[in-house]
Amino acid sequence: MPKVPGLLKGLGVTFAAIVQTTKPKRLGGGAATVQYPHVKEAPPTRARGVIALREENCTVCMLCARSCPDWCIYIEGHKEKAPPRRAGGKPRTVSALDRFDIDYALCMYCGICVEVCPFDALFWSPEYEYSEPHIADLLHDKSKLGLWMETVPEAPELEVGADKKKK
Amino acid sequence: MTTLAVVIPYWGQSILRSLGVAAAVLLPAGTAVYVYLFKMVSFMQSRLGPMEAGPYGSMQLFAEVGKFLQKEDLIPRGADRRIFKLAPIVVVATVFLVYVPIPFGPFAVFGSYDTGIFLALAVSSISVLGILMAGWSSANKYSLMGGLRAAGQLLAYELPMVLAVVGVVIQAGTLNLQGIVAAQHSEKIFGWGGIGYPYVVTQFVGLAVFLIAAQAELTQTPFDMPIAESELVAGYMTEYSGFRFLLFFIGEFAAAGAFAALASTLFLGGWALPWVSLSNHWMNVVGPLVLFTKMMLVMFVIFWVRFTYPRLREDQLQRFAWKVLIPITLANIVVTAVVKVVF
Amino acid sequence: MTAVSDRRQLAYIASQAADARVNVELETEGMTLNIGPQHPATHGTLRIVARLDGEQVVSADPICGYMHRGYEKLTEVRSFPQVTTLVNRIDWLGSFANEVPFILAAEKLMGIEAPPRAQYIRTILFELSRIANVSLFLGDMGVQLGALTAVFYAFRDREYVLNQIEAATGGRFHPNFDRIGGLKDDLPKGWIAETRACMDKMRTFCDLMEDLLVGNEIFAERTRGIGVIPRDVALSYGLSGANLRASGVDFDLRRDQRLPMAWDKAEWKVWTHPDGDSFARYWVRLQEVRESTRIVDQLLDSLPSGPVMAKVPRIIKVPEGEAWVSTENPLGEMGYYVVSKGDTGPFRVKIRSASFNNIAVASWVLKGTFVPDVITILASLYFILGDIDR
Amino acid sequence: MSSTEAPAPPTDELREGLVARLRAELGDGVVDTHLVPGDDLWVRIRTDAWQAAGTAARDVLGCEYFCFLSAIDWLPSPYGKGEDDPTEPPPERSSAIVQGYAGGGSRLQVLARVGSVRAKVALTLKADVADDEPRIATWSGIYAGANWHERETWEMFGIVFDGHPDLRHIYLPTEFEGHPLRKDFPLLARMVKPWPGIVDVEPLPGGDDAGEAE
Repeated sequence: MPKVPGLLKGLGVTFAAIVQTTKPKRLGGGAATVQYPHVKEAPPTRARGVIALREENCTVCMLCARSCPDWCIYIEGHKEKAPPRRAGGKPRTVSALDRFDIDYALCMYCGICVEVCPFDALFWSPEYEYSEPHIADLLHDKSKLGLWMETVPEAPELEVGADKKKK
Repeated sequence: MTTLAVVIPYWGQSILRSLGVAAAVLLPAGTAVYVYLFKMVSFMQSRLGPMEAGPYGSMQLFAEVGKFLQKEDLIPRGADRRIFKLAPIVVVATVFLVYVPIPFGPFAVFGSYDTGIFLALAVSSISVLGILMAGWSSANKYSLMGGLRAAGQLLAYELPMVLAVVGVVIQAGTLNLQGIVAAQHSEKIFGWGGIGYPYVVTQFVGLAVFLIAAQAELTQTPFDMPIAESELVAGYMTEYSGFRFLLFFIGEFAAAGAFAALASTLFLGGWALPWVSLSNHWMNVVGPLVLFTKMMLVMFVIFWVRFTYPRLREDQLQRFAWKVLIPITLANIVVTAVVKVVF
Repeated sequence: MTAVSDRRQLAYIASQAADARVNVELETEGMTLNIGPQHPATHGTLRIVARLDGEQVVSADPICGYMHRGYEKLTEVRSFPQVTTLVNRIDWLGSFANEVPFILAAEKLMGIEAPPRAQYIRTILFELSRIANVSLFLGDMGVQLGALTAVFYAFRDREYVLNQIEAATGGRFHPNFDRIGGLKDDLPKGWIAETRACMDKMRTFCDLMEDLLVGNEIFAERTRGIGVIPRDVALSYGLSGANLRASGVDFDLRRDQRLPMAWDKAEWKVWTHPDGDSFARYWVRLQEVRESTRIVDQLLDSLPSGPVMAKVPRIIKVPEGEAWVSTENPLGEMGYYVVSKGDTGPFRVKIRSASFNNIAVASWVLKGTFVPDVITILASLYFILGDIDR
Repeated sequence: MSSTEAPAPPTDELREGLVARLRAELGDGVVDTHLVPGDDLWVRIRTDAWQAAGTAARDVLGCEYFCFLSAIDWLPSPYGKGEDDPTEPPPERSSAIVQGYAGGGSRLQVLARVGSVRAKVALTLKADVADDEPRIATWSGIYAGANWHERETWEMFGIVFDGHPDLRHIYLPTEFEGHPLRKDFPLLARMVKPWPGIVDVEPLPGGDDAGEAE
């Protein structure tokens, strides 16, 4: 029937795990888990947590809403007169944003909108603690998306062999 | 109990004793749940286990009890109501009965019967009935299979457990547990009386088989076919919720305590300390602590095995019991008997 | 089941014959047991209608479709970038590996190839997602058999691999990092050193699994000789990946096929096992995770520098044509038959997922086994529900 | 999958050998072939020679590995992507049926792929299916894996496989009627909700005098 070493080795593995977990942290021990509310692990800079909107860049071209697979970006805008670029020039007609909602209940965080935006108005931020008791509150309007802007990190520099020119 | 300068009438003593047994059942079970089921398992799996309820999660057990109590008490429509309600009570009651003959001190024992060990083992096999009742009455295919598997398994492992104990009884010469503790306390190992003579020294085969059989009686991995969660969801306990599930939960851990107490009494010298005389009155206080630490040691091994090994299939399990354990214990009895007669 | 010359296998059949004689006299009518769709042993919503005779399975019929999302219909209304986000949700454990064959098919239709650095990074991330996927299997097989601690080690060590994938692509489970013509971005600073450390952790994890499960006699007792799938049955059902290699077929798409990826730049071994039983499948996958860590190490050493994106127009219109590309995904051979009529989205995409064939064999292999063996065999076939139902 | 490097004049003996052996076996059962040298091979089989083609592929060509079996509906979808502006008139969509590689005559085509593990090569077999009454012989007798694939193809395209042991739904609920993967089956998810991508920028109240509004 069973030869003993296999079974004993298994016990050895779990006992070593007990010793490893109970060893205090400074001796290199400690559990692999983190006590979440008290200690928070920072997600990597590129993590796709939430989409932030810089409103002044947006020209209501609606490319993001058109290329979103889940149809979860709702945009409404209007045209208005804007002061001319150079003094004495003709007032330009510029489209301004009325409503820019992203419904995070539908969003699948694929990042096509951030990538397809020609005016760099959308950014990724690794923020992830925005769960809501009511699912309707997941519809973030443009002011809330603006608030996310400060949580957007600097772009990390690239690995040593990467091509220098910015794509 | 006339030593405390106050005469306690007989009914007073029996109340004290029954309170003692209740404490003896619940306290080790409670600490076992906290230390092993919550903490040791988590350390094995490189996590910290419950930390929020009380300092280092110590109040977690009360939180669990509170959770179970406020859960809705469901009885499935097709269930056989009376048996469904009776099953957990049978299982828990038998565990209390197993503690009756186990001595915690010179006087701290509910009843010191001449056939103490025989009573403990006989009573521990009644819990099979409780499990079968639960499996049958839940009107659920998974429970039925769980119950039948439990019946087959517990009967198959009753025999090796009893045979393992016979070795100790031959060596001690008495069935009375107090007698076995006294025997282990007084004899010498080849003339040196330093730590008394715990029977594990000669009966290590008996202890190994006893623990394996205890693992099977508790339906724990590697013998947890009746509650094989990956097949039968929760075996015979599937339909139980709320207070009844809590009873099963207490029953399971109290049974673990009971078998640990039996193992430490039979093989590790019970409540006696080697250099302290048996009749010292302080032993009534120190004895339970000694036995408690030995129980914790034995339970560490039980739970250590439980969370490390995969489970056996029930035909392998039966084959292992009948073809391996029983021959080994019979051989052990023969050897013990021969050695007993020769020396 | 065809007999294998192993002594244990003959004993197993003899015991079955004995039971069969007993049942004839007892005339017990069978019981139909529904395993699933919510059941701990199925990775998702698979339901097995098993007709039992006592503990023995007379016939088992897997019923899937509880998670059918209709991907092939959805791809007809989406553009190519949108389909990549859709497609990495099929086998959600090794999800970077889903995007690669689809992108390669599109690139084959457009006649372009990703620059060498992109090919290397794609292969590295492919192997990382294989390690993440298969390491969960190594732990999960333990849970299916009752050993609770194995899966916690799997989750703990897999976390490092997922952190690496997230650091590079931004998403732990749905990286969406592949573009037609290359990758979305390059690797962040310090990623290579971090990944090397992570590979060492995975190797110690494999040794842990070796000690905890493979060496364990109870594990061997429960898995050797159980669910034997001979070579010809495996091929006829279209089994692929480790299930096929465990039945003794030396067939690995990474080696037997020329793809614009970097597998041929690293030397590694294809592991096979003659028995074809549940133990063989577990053992082959354990060796494959070790091989993957070696592949990643070698590719990290020889990672060329340069751009990660080829010259590709902004709005991609794939020229008309049909292409089939399949790669060795963690679960088996996953292939895409992409038909394009020259507009921004595909006209028809046939998604060949590995688990669909891997589970088709279940009704054949489960006949005559015990109920606990049903769980062992299903766990060893290792399917993911998204892969079956698409 | 290919293993041999195509030499300068792109001839691929391995695959041409396959086609030659198939032609020898089936005669005029092989209607048309399409060979991408060093890459892949498509062979169109006559509808009634489909079962013979299966046995030939397995026994003569040694393709014992069953990859997959499915179908293609060549009719362009009459609904488009659901991304058209409701205000403008619906764009007219061509309903011309144009088959892919190795041609074909009908709207529905069965598609199967089998491979040989030893020779490390695989080929795709196609066959037309009559538009009015889509029926074709089953392969479940030849390749055991075809059983499930044919059930899925029947359920999704409505092609009946004669001789299939139990042709029933595999994914969809039993009372589901209609064949979803046919192009004329509407994708309701895109019908129900208006497309948010329609440009919704209301012009200036005074009309765009400067005339360069988007």
